[in-house]
Amino acid sequence: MIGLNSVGVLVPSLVGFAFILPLLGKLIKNVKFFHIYAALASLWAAILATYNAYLVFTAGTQVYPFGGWPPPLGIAYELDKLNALLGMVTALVMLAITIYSAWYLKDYEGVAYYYTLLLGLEVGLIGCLYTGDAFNLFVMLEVLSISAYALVGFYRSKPEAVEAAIKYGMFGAVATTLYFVGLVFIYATFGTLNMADLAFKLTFYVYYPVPNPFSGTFFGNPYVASAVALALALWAFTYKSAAFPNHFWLPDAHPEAPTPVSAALSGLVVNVGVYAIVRFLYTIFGPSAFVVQLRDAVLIALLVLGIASGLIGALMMVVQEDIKRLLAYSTISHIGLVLVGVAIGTSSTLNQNSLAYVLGLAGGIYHMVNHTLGKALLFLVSGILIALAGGSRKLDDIGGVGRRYPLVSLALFLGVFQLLGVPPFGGFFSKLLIYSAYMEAGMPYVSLMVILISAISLLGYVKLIYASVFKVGSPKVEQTTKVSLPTAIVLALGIACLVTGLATTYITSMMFDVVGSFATPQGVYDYWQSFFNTLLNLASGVMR
Amino acid sequence: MRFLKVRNMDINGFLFVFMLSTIMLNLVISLYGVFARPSLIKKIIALTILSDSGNVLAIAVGFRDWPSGWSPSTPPVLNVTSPKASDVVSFARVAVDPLPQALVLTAVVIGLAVMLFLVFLTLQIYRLYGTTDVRKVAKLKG
Amino acid sequence: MIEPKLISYLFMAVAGALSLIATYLAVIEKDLVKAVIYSAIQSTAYTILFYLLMAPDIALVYIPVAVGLYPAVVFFLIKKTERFEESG
Amino acid sequence: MFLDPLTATLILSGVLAFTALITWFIYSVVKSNPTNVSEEFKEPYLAGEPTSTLSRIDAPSNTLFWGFIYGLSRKLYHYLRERMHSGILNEWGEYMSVYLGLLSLIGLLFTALILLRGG
Repeated sequence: MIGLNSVGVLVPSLVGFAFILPLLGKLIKNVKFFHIYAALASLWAAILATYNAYLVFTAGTQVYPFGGWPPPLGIAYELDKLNALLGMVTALVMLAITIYSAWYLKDYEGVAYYYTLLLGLEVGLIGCLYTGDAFNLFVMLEVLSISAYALVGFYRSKPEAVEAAIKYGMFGAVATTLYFVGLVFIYATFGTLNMADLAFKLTFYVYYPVPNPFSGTFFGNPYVASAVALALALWAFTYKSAAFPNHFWLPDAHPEAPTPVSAALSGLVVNVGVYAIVRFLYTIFGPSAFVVQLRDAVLIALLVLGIASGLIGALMMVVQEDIKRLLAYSTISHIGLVLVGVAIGTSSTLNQNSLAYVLGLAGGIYHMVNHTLGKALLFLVSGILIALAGGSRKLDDIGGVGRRYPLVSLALFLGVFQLLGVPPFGGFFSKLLIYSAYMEAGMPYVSLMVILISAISLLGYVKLIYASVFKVGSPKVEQTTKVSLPTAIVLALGIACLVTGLATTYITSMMFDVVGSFATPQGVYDYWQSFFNTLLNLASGVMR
Repeated sequence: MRFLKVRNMDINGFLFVFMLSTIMLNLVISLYGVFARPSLIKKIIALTILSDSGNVLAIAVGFRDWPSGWSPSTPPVLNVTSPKASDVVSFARVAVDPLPQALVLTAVVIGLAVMLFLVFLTLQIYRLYGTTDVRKVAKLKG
Repeated sequence: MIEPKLISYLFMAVAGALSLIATYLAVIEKDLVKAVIYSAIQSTAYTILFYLLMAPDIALVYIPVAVGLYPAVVFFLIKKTERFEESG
Repeated sequence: MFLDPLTATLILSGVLAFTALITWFIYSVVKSNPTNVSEEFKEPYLAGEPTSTLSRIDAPSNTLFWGFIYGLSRKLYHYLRERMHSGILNEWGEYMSVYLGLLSLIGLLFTALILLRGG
């Protein structure tokens, strides 16, 4: 039997931490206890996630079958380098956000409820990333979504917050339900929902068609099932990641949430959507799967959507008057860039130019990490600025608060440079990777669009910096507000941004490693090979 | 055109396919309801129909055709307390697939949670805006 | 001699058709109370389908939730808010 | 490098026409024409300027660049902000369902392709 290990214990222990909180909230009235409790729970998650990433990068892909059931029957967590890395980044940023929440909600009474939802959000995030089972992904997506809807509507007497929450929730429920319908089609044809098993079956289905014994009559056509499942799953995931026509909820939902939650939503939750897209299009419906033409068409659609959301996000960002709304549109723009990066893997690129393939994917994943750090930093800084300006989110009212707090302004500059792609920062190198990937692949117009998107968004960032630092206004700075704790956090994130740029040779080679673990035929082979090894170990354990 | 033909397409097969297509149409109609009807309450009703249709589809996928005209397939419940190997074998030959049923149980519970949450939010929207018409609930724009 | 299999499948088809009609009416109906009633009819048809598709356990869960709880909650919501959907 | 006269003429006249077009466009933007600006239309808020200066109905013609940008952005942002990001759930639903339809269409074309090939 497989005992407890760090891969399996993380999500269940976080669930325990989260759902004991309402009970504790009845018993304990001291608000400080909850701040420390949530910070410790986050710290626990961050340590475990970092350890898991270390384990994966040194010892290879980890599989954990829950309860010792062999994977196609039970649920299995499967960590390759992609989700281990993203899980680590997620847990570390969540740690920063949780500590920041202690400052943000220092005068608020109902913190037990807030932290339950925030830890529930973390459960959803890490569960979505770690899981190796497509149905468990649906469940975790729902956990994530319900926490996110509730956090967006956290100020439930504010009309805008409730409006944003119901707009987000209504179509979000449609998206997850459509994903479920897609899963039904997959299960009907292939008889499994385990991702590694699916990757295996989609590679070899043409040679050894093994239809589901229960429903081989109507649903048996693998082409129809793949087409329906891919269309519906992609729609749901682009909703979660806010790509162009499905992006409408984001600029409403992210600004209306409490500021730490905005940072989590904008930096981390959209990543889950991109991660799921990557997992579906590269590992499950991978380059060696039998539905190559469908995959190519979908990737081209994704490229167009990525460019469109990059442009629209950048354009809309320029005209915002609300600092958090500006940052939310910037998220749409950056997710567009990430999608442009990960949409490179058409079969022709893979066959003719594998360098471009690896460059584009590495650039996409790298940009995802860079954007997470930069955007979480900027949202947290915006929270400080808003508090200093007396609670108004208007750029006009913030006018020049930053010049009295040079450390906060420094952090703001670091974050903006990261997102803008100024040379020593990570954002520059990831944009460069995406740019050179498309130059390499013989699609220079896409590279030009990447530059154009950056150029348009420059206006928005200049406006942000101008309004919050350089502008001479007469803002009502609240002298009573102490900002030493959040300043320390945003500076730490700023240093992280700088490190992603300065250590770029190391990180880029790590990203190539990551791409090798999930997107190449060898990587997909390893993915299901380690799954079957676990299966064999379990079977031999049962025999003994 | 091999895939267009359904195996054993007798009258029973036709009826089953008819039932499936009504469920698919339900999916489409309820999608229209969520996307295009103005009232939030109507959207919630359409949303429950949408998720229920998905559930029925999942159960129909796990369904096994009756082995013969007189003996039905059975629910995935083994009704022998200490089963012998022969019991299990004969059970596995006639029982429907249990896994979609487990999935649907989970999905029903999750759908209930989401629906109650949306109902609460709609109530709050009515308190704050005085309407449930989404065309009037548009403070956030641009 | 009509086989019981045919009867079972016929019931499935009839339940499907009933749910289709009920769904259509529930979606286009302007009076929300009537829409909820149509949606309850559709839920009943689905319960029959669950039973005929050899999932009695799901049917047992589904009856209290979809035929009992959902309409009750939505009726409560309609009572607290408004009854008619405006044309659109 | 020498061009043959025909190509040179074509290129030259093309460049002239393009310049004329740009000049006309800039002129039509810069020329203040307050009558065709509707009352409720919101001015795009581009670069950190205080909102109070935005209530002027003429485009700021003191700089050619900003005049150009404002003129260009007026139509674009009218579409982006008033039509697309209107904040009404059902109008978002139209865009989203078009996208869902597009994805379904890709799937449908793919299946049709496979079936026609006799897969």
